[in-house]
Amino acid sequence: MIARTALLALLPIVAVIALTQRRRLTAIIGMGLFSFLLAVSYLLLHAPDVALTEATIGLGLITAIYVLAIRRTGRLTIVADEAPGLFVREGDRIVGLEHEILARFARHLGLDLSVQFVPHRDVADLVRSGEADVGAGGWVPGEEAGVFATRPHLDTALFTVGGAEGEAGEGVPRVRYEGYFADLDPKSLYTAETPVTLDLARFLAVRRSDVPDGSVTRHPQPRGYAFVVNERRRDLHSALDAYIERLREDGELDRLTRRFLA
Amino acid sequence: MAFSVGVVLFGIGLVAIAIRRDLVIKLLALGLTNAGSILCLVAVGDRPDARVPICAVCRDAIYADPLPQALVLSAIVINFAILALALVFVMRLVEQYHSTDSRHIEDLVQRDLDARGGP
Amino acid sequence: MILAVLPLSRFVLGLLCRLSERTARLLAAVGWCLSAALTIFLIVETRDGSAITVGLGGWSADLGIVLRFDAVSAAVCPLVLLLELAVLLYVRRDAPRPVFYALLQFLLGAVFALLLSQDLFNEYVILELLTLVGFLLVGYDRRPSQVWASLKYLVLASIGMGFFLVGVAVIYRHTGTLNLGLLAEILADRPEAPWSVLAATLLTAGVAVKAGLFGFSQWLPAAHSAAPPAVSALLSGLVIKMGIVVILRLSQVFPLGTTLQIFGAATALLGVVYTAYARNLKRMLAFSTLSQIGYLVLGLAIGTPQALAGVLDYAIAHGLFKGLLFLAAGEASRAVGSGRFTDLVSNRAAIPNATVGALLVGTLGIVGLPPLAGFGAKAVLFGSHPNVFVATIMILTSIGTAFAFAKLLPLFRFRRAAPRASHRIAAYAVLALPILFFVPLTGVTLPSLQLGSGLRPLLAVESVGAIAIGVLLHRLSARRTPRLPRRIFFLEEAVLAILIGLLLVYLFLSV
Amino acid sequence: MRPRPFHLLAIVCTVCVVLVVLLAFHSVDPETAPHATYVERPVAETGATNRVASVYLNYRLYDSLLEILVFFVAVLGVRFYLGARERPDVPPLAESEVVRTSAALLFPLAVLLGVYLAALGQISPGGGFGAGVIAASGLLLTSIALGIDAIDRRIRRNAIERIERGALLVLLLLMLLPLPLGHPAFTDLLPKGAPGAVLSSGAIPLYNVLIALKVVAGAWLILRSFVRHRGEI
Repeated sequence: MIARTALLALLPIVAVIALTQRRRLTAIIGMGLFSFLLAVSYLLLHAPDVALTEATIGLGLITAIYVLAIRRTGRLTIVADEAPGLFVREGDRIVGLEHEILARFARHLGLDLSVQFVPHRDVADLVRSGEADVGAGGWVPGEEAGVFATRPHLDTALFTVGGAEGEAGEGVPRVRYEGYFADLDPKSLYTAETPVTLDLARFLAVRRSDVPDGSVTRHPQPRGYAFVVNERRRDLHSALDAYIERLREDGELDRLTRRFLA
Repeated sequence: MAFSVGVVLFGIGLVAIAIRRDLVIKLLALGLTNAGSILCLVAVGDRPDARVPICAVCRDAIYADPLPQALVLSAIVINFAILALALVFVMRLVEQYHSTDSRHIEDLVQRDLDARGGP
Repeated sequence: MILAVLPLSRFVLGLLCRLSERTARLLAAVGWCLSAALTIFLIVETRDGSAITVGLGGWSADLGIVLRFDAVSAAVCPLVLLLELAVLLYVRRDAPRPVFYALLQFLLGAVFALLLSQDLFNEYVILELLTLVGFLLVGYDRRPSQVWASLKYLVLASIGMGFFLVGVAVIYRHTGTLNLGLLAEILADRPEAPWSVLAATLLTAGVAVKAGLFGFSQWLPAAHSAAPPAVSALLSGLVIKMGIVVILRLSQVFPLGTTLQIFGAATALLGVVYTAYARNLKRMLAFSTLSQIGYLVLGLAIGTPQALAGVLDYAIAHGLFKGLLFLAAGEASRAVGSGRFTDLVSNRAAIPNATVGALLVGTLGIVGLPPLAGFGAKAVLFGSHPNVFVATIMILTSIGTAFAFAKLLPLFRFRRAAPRASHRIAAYAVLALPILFFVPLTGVTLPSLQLGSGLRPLLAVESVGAIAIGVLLHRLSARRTPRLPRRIFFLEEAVLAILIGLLLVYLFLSV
Repeated sequence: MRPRPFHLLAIVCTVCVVLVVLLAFHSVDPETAPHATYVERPVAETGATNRVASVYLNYRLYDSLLEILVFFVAVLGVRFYLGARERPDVPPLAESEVVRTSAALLFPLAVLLGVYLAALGQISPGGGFGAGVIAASGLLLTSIALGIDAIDRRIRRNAIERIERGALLVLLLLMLLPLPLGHPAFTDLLPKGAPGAVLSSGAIPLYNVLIALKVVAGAWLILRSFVRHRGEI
């Protein structure tokens, strides 16, 4: 009786823990554990047939297909936000400089490339948690903990847009744009109260649409686009760095840059 | 007790479907809602002092009701069928949009529809 | 035992459809003929208003599952057959894969099974089967918009079925039976127990998702407009009706009158507003299904025998003209290359004459021009003395429908030298003829539907008046159409809407 | 995750729904005895001492059949939507020798357990569905050890499909068979035997074996598709 009550009380707790996980694999394994506890509860509820079915289907079959669906062996997983010229969706294809570099890098390692578009703010998070191997999509390195940035492969600059004139610049809180590139709306950007900081690729895309010039400040210090890799994946980090260096040395990087960004 | 836990699990699943944006997590939560309703159904046939309904002559004691248990066997299988098919569809969406974020996919679908003059 | 053959034969045929498209088509024809023969036999047997009951496996209703062929089944079975025939003729040219025919057989088997079912859990399993088959059919072309629409459909329908299952648990806990007939007897003694209100709430809310009631129906427009035309016709014409049939059965057990009235009115109004301002033909038809569902539910809310007959009439009529409209709209959009009204009107020369004719018949049917199908069915509903609220909503819906479909007026031009002939005339004829001769046909075959009893000359004037007002409003209204919010059809918002809807149902039922 | 008004609204509504259900459900005496309709029926009626099996495969066989159809549709759908483009060569999942050996050892065990559960479903907990899934997971283990192509070479996919369809077809025909024979009950096809014996309860063991066959084939087809397409999300 006590065992039954305790087990039943445990079920919602396990479910909540499993469903608040950030990593999908952890969530799936958590739900597998939940199914196991549920099967035991069915035994204690005098339903051995149900317990057996739940154990085989809920615990076995469902967990198996979900793990199979997300488990990537032999894949290089990229998380990225779209960035014009660097990493963009065209129909069901992806094109851009960064995509091209990573696709060649994956081929170099003998892996399949798998891309997942996520909001800009989630890129570092997903790389840090190990959900993805490499983060990309117009990433300008800052002081993110837990991730390594590769050496920059392309120069860029930061721009601050919006807010009252002259306000932007030193001392003003620089809110980096965090959402999907797809959601970037020039109108609301230029009329926003707080100034928003954009990198060159996104800034150009916003400028191209015919919105009146708001207040725009160009940040003086030079920056560069880079990829991010998990801190623990030193091997991947150095391999990617070396690969980009090689591309730069034989002039291929310049050719690609001209092809995608000219 | 078991019925209440079932309803609570159902609720947790619903909240997770509504606020988690990742489709894989949403499907896991959908599995949880179904598991909750199944637990409710098992619970109504049971009592703490009942026995397992396997017996030749079942008269001398209280037995758990076999009907809800038999129904639940069907429900568990249906739950699996739903989760498997939904997962396959998510795989197709990922292939197309490279995203499992429901909001993002919704935006992209709307844009595709607008571009092509609707379905 | 013959009743079991009706659904089971379809499942057998579905299993056999695998080798080639030709055999699959042959099997579909066999299935149709078999079902048609059985249906005719059963309708003749039950002409006097009786019902045929069979306990499967020889068990009675308190132990096993009982199938029952009653007036509801007798009314809907012919619609099923007509729509199936039209869809089979329509897809012939597309040469779909055998898997399409297999899914079609499973869908129809499930529809027949549901029409015969009298058992709550049995209905749960069949509704899930319908959900899954419908889900696969909506995504049949595997376009991402279809895949996404059908994924939303699956998630929401599955949540609804979860509520339904909890409702089944509550019912079984307190009554010990799942059979609707036995349940009605038990509940006749104590209708107002808190658990019976709870069970009614959960069951109704669960089915409402499948039936497309306001608040529960956020998946419907996307799924019905994204699906291939033949599938849209089946979904709008049949699958949605299955939800209505279950609600009808529930309303005979639980006192759902007020709840259905409010939700029916809300569904009808929401549907009409979105129909009026849709910019795309298939999307407009999907929203119009919503408003017509509201109409049906309002009829159920009246609850008298004549109103129920009217609901069945209208369900048949709607199945016919919505099926026809979806099929014709599919061909028109394909011929023009776009479903937008502006594109359709500017390229109307590309649409074959037969398709235009089908659209015209469907439109006249749906707006209720006497003496076509829509009018005949509405006449019975109006003849059942609805209260002022219900009558007002019904008239508003009629006007709104006429207003919306007036957008199609520029398309109705026939050309002497047609650019292309349509290959689908047979499919259109199967549905168009019953629409044109609805009143005499149903009067002869299904006397229980009480057609004719509500036909008054005044009603014809009112109906034409409503159409005239609708068309006039369309002429007067500004060219620019407002953009209605799309956000309420997103997945997360839809889940929230279901929750709020469930609370409202509980509120209305317990007051 | 930052809380937003929408999230709060969703949580509040769900809590309301949960409270409504719980309060209304517990408004009457919560601890009455369960209904005893089915345990009180004489065992001779179906011959099965496992009363769940007697409900599942006799009184409510129709539901079970529909449920297996749902499973069949799921298999059909998974194969239709995943099968269109198969990646040619998928390496074994496990690289280590230990995993391979243990997987190879576990396979016969899984099959044995499956056979046991299917054959004795009428007198002990089990039944065809669980049995089929267990046997199919045995195949999954083997595919982990040897690679999916090794299994595909040994068991042709056509054969599996035929088993799946055939088993279900036989089930459906058994359901329709009583019609020309004038038999009322599903399980009257075979003798009832002594309650508790291995060969008893009329056709229930037969149904269990057929369901197990159908499920092992169906579950393997699903698992196989997912192994071929693994890691696609």
